[in-house]
Amino acid sequence: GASNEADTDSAGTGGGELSGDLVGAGASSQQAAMQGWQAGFTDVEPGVNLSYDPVGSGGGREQFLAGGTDFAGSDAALDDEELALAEERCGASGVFELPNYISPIAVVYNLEGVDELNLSPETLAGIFDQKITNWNDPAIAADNPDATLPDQGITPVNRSDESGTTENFVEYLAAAAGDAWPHEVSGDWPVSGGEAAQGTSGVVGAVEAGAGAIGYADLSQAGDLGVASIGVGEEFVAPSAETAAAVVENSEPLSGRGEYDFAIELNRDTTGSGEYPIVLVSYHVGCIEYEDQETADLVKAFMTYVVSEDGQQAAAEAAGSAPISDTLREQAQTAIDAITASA
Amino acid sequence: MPQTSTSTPETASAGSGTSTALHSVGHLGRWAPWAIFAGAAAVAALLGMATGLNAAVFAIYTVALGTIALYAASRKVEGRRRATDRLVTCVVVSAFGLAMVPLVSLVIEVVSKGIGRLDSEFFASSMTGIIGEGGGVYHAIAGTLIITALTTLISVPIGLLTAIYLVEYGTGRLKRAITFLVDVMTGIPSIVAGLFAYALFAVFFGPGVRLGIAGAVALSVLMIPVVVRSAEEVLKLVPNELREASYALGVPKWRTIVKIVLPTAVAGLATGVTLAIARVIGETAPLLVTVGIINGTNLDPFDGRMATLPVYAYYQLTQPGVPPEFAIDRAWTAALVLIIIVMGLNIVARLFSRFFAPKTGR
Amino acid sequence: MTITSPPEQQHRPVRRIGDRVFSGVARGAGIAILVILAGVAVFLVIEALPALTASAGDIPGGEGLASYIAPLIFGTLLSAVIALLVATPLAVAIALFITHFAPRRLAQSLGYVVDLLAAIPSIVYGFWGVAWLAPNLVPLYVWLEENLGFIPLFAGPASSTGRTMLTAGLVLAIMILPIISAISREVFLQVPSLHREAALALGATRWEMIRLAVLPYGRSGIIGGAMLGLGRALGETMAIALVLSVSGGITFNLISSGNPSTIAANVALEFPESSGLDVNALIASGLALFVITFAVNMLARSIVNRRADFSGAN
Amino acid sequence: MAKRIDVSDLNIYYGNFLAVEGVTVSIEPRSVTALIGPSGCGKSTFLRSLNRMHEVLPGARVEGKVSMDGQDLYAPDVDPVDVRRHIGMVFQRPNPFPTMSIYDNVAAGIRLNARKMKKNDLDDLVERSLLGANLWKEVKDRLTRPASGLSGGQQQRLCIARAIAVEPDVLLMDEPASALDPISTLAIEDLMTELKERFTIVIVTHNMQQAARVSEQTGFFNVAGAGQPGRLIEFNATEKIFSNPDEKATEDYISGRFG
Amino acid sequence: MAKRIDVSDLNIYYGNFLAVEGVTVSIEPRSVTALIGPSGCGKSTFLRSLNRMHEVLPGARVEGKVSMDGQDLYAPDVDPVDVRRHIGMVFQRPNPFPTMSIYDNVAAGIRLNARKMKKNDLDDLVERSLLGANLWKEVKDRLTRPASGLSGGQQQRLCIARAIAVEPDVLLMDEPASALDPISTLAIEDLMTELKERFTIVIVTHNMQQAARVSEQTGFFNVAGAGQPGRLIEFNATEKIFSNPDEKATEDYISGRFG
Ligand SMILES: Nc1ncnc2c1ncn2[C@@H]1O[C@H](COP(=O)(O)OP(=O)(O)OP(=O)(O)O)[C@@H](O)[C@H]1O
Ligand SMILES: Nc1ncnc2c1ncn2[C@@H]1O[C@H](COP(=O)(O)OP(=O)(O)OP(=O)(O)O)[C@@H](O)[C@H]1O
Ligand SMILES: [Mg+2]
Ligand SMILES: [Mg+2]
Ligand SMILES: O=P([O-])([O-])[O-]
Repeated sequence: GASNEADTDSAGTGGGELSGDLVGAGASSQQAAMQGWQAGFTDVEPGVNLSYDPVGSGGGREQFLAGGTDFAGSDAALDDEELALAEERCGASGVFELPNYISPIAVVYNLEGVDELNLSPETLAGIFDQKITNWNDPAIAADNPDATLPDQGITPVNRSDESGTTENFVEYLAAAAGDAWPHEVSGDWPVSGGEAAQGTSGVVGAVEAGAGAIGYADLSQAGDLGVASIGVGEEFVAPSAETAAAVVENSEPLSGRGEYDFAIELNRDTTGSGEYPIVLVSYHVGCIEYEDQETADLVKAFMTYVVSEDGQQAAAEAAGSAPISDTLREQAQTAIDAITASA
Repeated sequence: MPQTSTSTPETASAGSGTSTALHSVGHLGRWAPWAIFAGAAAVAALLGMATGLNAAVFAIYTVALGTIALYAASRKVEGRRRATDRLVTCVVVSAFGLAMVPLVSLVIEVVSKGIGRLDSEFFASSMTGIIGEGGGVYHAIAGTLIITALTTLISVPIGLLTAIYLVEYGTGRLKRAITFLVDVMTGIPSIVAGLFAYALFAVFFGPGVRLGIAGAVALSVLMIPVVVRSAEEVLKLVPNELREASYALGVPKWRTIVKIVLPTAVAGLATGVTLAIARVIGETAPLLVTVGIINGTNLDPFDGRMATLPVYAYYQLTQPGVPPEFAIDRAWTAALVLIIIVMGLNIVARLFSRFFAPKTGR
Repeated sequence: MTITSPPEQQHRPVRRIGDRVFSGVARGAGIAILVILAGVAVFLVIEALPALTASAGDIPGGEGLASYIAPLIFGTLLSAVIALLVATPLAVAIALFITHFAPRRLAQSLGYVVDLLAAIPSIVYGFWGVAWLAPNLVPLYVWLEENLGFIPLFAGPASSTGRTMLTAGLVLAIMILPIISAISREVFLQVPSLHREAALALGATRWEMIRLAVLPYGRSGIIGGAMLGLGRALGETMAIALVLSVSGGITFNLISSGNPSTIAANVALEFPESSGLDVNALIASGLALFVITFAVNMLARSIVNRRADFSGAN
Repeated sequence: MAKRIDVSDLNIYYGNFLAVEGVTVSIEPRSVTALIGPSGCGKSTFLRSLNRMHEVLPGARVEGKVSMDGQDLYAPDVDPVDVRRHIGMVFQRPNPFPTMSIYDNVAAGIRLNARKMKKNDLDDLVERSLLGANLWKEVKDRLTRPASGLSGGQQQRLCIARAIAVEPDVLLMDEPASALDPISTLAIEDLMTELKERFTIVIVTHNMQQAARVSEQTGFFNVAGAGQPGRLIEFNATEKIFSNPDEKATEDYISGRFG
Repeated sequence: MAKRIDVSDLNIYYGNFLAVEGVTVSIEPRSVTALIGPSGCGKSTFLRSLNRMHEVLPGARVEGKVSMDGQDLYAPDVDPVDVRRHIGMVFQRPNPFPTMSIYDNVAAGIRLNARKMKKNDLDDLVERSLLGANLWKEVKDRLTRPASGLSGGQQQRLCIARAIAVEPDVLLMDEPASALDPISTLAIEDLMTELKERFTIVIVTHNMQQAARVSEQTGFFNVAGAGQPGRLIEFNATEKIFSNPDEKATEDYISGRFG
């Protein structure tokens, strides 16, 4: 049984001096990517035993701040209250927050005979707010002059669990659709009466099962479903690694934060060409200063690997995420280099 | 009395005291129900063709038509009471058939979806370093076995001793209180048990703690009442004669319990414990919040997260990587492994009963 | 004469040291159960307290704890009641079939199969509910909406995925079916042959014998089994979380996609991403569930006891 | 409407075990026939085969012929349910339906047979049956109370009332007084003497004095040893059996050398 | 080591129900004393109070005095477990321990009390006890087989062997032969006659011939009716009881007017 772990022992390529346990927990969105990082990192540092528990972003931040884990994965940056707690956890030098996982959220649909679908932000909002209830609605037709839209009810599918995907999607709608989306932003889906399913796989499953259904899910999980292009400025942009990375690249950093805190304010209402604004950015959160050298070294090594081209490629393969740009990588490396141990 | 009387049981009603025929007016042959149902099936097929045939509709028509026809025929030939009897028989059998549909489909679904990955790699490897294809449940099986063993270790002594108390010693209000609270405990939702264990351990180890032993405590909250209940039933079945035989030899009560009552009941106790294990081994929610999940193998329940089969299956299904098929296959296979383990436990319990049950027969 | 007489205590009856230790340990185990249960209750109350005292706006939903938990309680009860209504008659039928209708050889293996089904992990039921049951029920829901839509229960619009309250109730029903039927089967088997033969000797048919002797005798057992099943249905977490489309408030509409969640499923769905007061609110809902199960047990007990005079026990 | 019962060459099995072998006997109407013999000799088994209660047990079956007034009870087109309607039975241990009231217990058999009976007629019939079982006086004020509240002897008489309420032709009783105290026993014995005016009665008893007191005919069963089939050793007028039996084994048993 | 038992003014209760009232009697060592009487008169209850088995039932208790060779068995400092070591008991239905072999059943009294004994000595003791119970020949080749494989009569003798293996002073038997066939019954009766050389024996029987055959003394219990306490009506030499009893009730019972 343990053989599979044993045979990676000898397969180490570089580094390879480190050993010990590195524990992370948090966003489930990163789970698949983490699987890839884990696999790749074991090649680099076979002695390190890395574990990641996809408890959810909130739980991940809480556990990290309570000292239960060495780093957190989170779909949202720490809020002010949490930043205060972070000082207790990490000391005055504070935390790093690195947007290491970028993933486009696709609007997926199941509609026979319609292979391509364009949706403007307002139409999208109308559909998910259950104001637009039939596929032959004029608003949809206006976005898709060439398509023949059937007379069929729309079943919007949302997440039933509180999730980062929902939060990002709703944030986008609130920012881009203006008055068409009157709801508050949170990880809980705000509109009742639609179809709800647990987890990305649940949403994909429900959309697959229901004729006329539409939902939002990580692009990598879209499978055979139709994927809508979203109106940005004058054009319609399809989700892809490039278009997602582009919008992150062009977003502003959150102001008033620590030196190594690279949380960003996503430019949801972008009109830039070739930018796909419905993206989920998931951070890695850790301390700049750890209590013991071993943990500091482990975190440093792991984060170095994650932001490396290899690491980003591994995530792209495992999770279909968009590799971060060189600019983001250089910026992240400064934070990683700053990680130390207090003792 | 004439050999062929014409009175039905109804007319030979009590109190009249005149007619005493043994023959009913008539008697449907053994073949009659089969013939009637075959006819019903034929009619159902015709009806189905008209309205669009599918298996479910066909079955419903057949059963409904057949039952009605059989009732009518029996009512005419055999009288009201016999007809009612036949009607109830039809209803009971079709209710049984109806209930079997989902249960059978469940088994078929899990087996057909899970059998594909039921290979040696699946049993021999963990998820360390696995992206996409491959991987296995070695770590999760180990975790499930360890945590379940710990749970058993906690629950069986407490549960068994409580049952002994209730059956052999208990009197008055304490006994009634315990009986009632054990009932209540069987109703504790598993997620509540999980939250309780988590909070308990968080007090000592701080928030965010994940330990195998915490999972075992959570599962114990669920398992103890099941053990108490089944052990209580089994101990009650041990005949008092045996206890008295032992007392009459001048054996103290506690030795009687240990040496006579428990060995006599051992088979039933084993079955009860096995069913109790089966009840908790598939729990997901409490383990999610107390034990978490990891990709590698951790055999130490007192240090950090462990993988367990249900949680593993849950995450593989709800958070598949790219492409999702591989993880979803792993999820179904893990579910199948879980069922196989439960079945294995049942067989072990049965063998146990076979070997340890009081010997009877010559 | 060699009867030993330890000269100490004159008034307490003589009891051996071994007996005292053993009965003490056994009683201790019983008391441990009381302590565990008290522990669970205390934990729930302490953790729920912040939510109970918080201002309405801080509770998820922003309208206070009561309106947060009410739909959850409703959903919990509704799904459990559906499960119970569907499962109990079927379970009794299965138990009767196994004990009184099936050929003896078959009966034993059927009993074994049903026992096994009681042990299938709930997550598997969840997988199956999503993958098989829900899609296969869609045509039925469409039919119900078209033909029985005037009944509020089937008002629709029919869900296009089949992941409705009725589906959830049916999954629960199937989960608790083995439990109820296993217990009913046991009590049916225990009906003294004395009573069964009394009925037969009066010239009762099989069904009349069952009605006269088996069902009345087994009544409290059936109720007990049903309550056990109800307890499990009330607390079921994963199967509901996977199967039910939860996006709505209190409604009796069973076949649409907008359904209230259940307490247990809601905890599982919300707990991972929750922090602070949200967690307290979740635990407060857990407390409500605990109270409900407690009440259900009391109710069951009183039903069983009410006609104790007429029960088969004496 | 008492009937005669003729048994010829009856073998009774439990699965493969032959419990009773080769019984041939004629039971007279309007009389009490007693069956005696040591434990395990097959008295109960034989009695239960007379109203086809035997076959209720799994694997139990008979070979041979039992007829009532000439009609074969085991003929293929005879329904055992009807047989039991006509040949009632009272068991060793009183077995009233515990979930029913006293009234309902007596009415149970009638309700099965005649669904629609006027309340008045039913009341009458219940009263008549309880009178017949010598129980009316004791229970007339608590007909709606559970039957389980009665004493053992009262319960046994209730069972007799229940059995005679459906007006059977024959009444079988398996050690009806063995679980009862002396007073109840006397009450039951007196009752039998009354009932034989209307029914053919067959009782099993282990109490020879009882057999001597109440019966006209007595059959003695015996068994050679464990695993052997029981046989009807002697069937004769009760007086003869107890004064001057034909068989040595009967005499041994009666005189108390064993049993 | 046979001992005499003196009972004076014994009342026996089940909770508040007085089941047996005011029994005073002396039981002689090295003899068989038989207790007879109709069902429910309290024979078993009385017997069980002699070795404090009565108090095993919840709520059961006694008033009055029972002494063995002068020592009060119900004195507060007497351990009932010891009493039962000295006064053995055999029950109506044979109850060997089903999980044990024949050998282990006989050795149970020693083993369960955790008395250390050499293998050889134990073997001897088992053989002696089985010889004493007249069972040795039948089982000596299958001592390690489960006891449940024996016939009813053999099982009952095994229970006797188990009881005498612990060398009690007194042996109580509650209808030891009532569940057995005639041949086994004879075996047990013969055994009693042998055993009385060494033990004080008290048996309950519903079979008067049996009482007459095996006992020296006979006690007749009777009960006035349900709910009334049972009483010892007469205690006398067996011959006298069966030929010319002092009491009218005894005579009625013996002559079979009831029971
Ligand atoms: N259900 C059964 N299955 C198998 N064998 C049985 C069954 N009932 C009785 N027997 C056997 O059939 C034989 C006759 O038993 P039966 O009960 O008829 O005796 P009996 O004369 O009524 O004895 P008793 O006086 O103890 O009631 C016995 O050997 C008994 O072991
Ligand atoms: N466990 C008990 N609880 C309450 N009352 C009991 C109990 N056992 C016996 N009795 C009552 O005590 C009285 C005497 O019963 P006991 O069993 O001693 O009679 P018996 O003479 O042995 O009768 P039998 O010949 O039927 O064995 C009866 O009225 C009986 O109902
Ligand atoms: Mg009998
Ligand atoms: Mg007795
Ligand atoms: O990553 P999620 O929180 O949307 O599951």
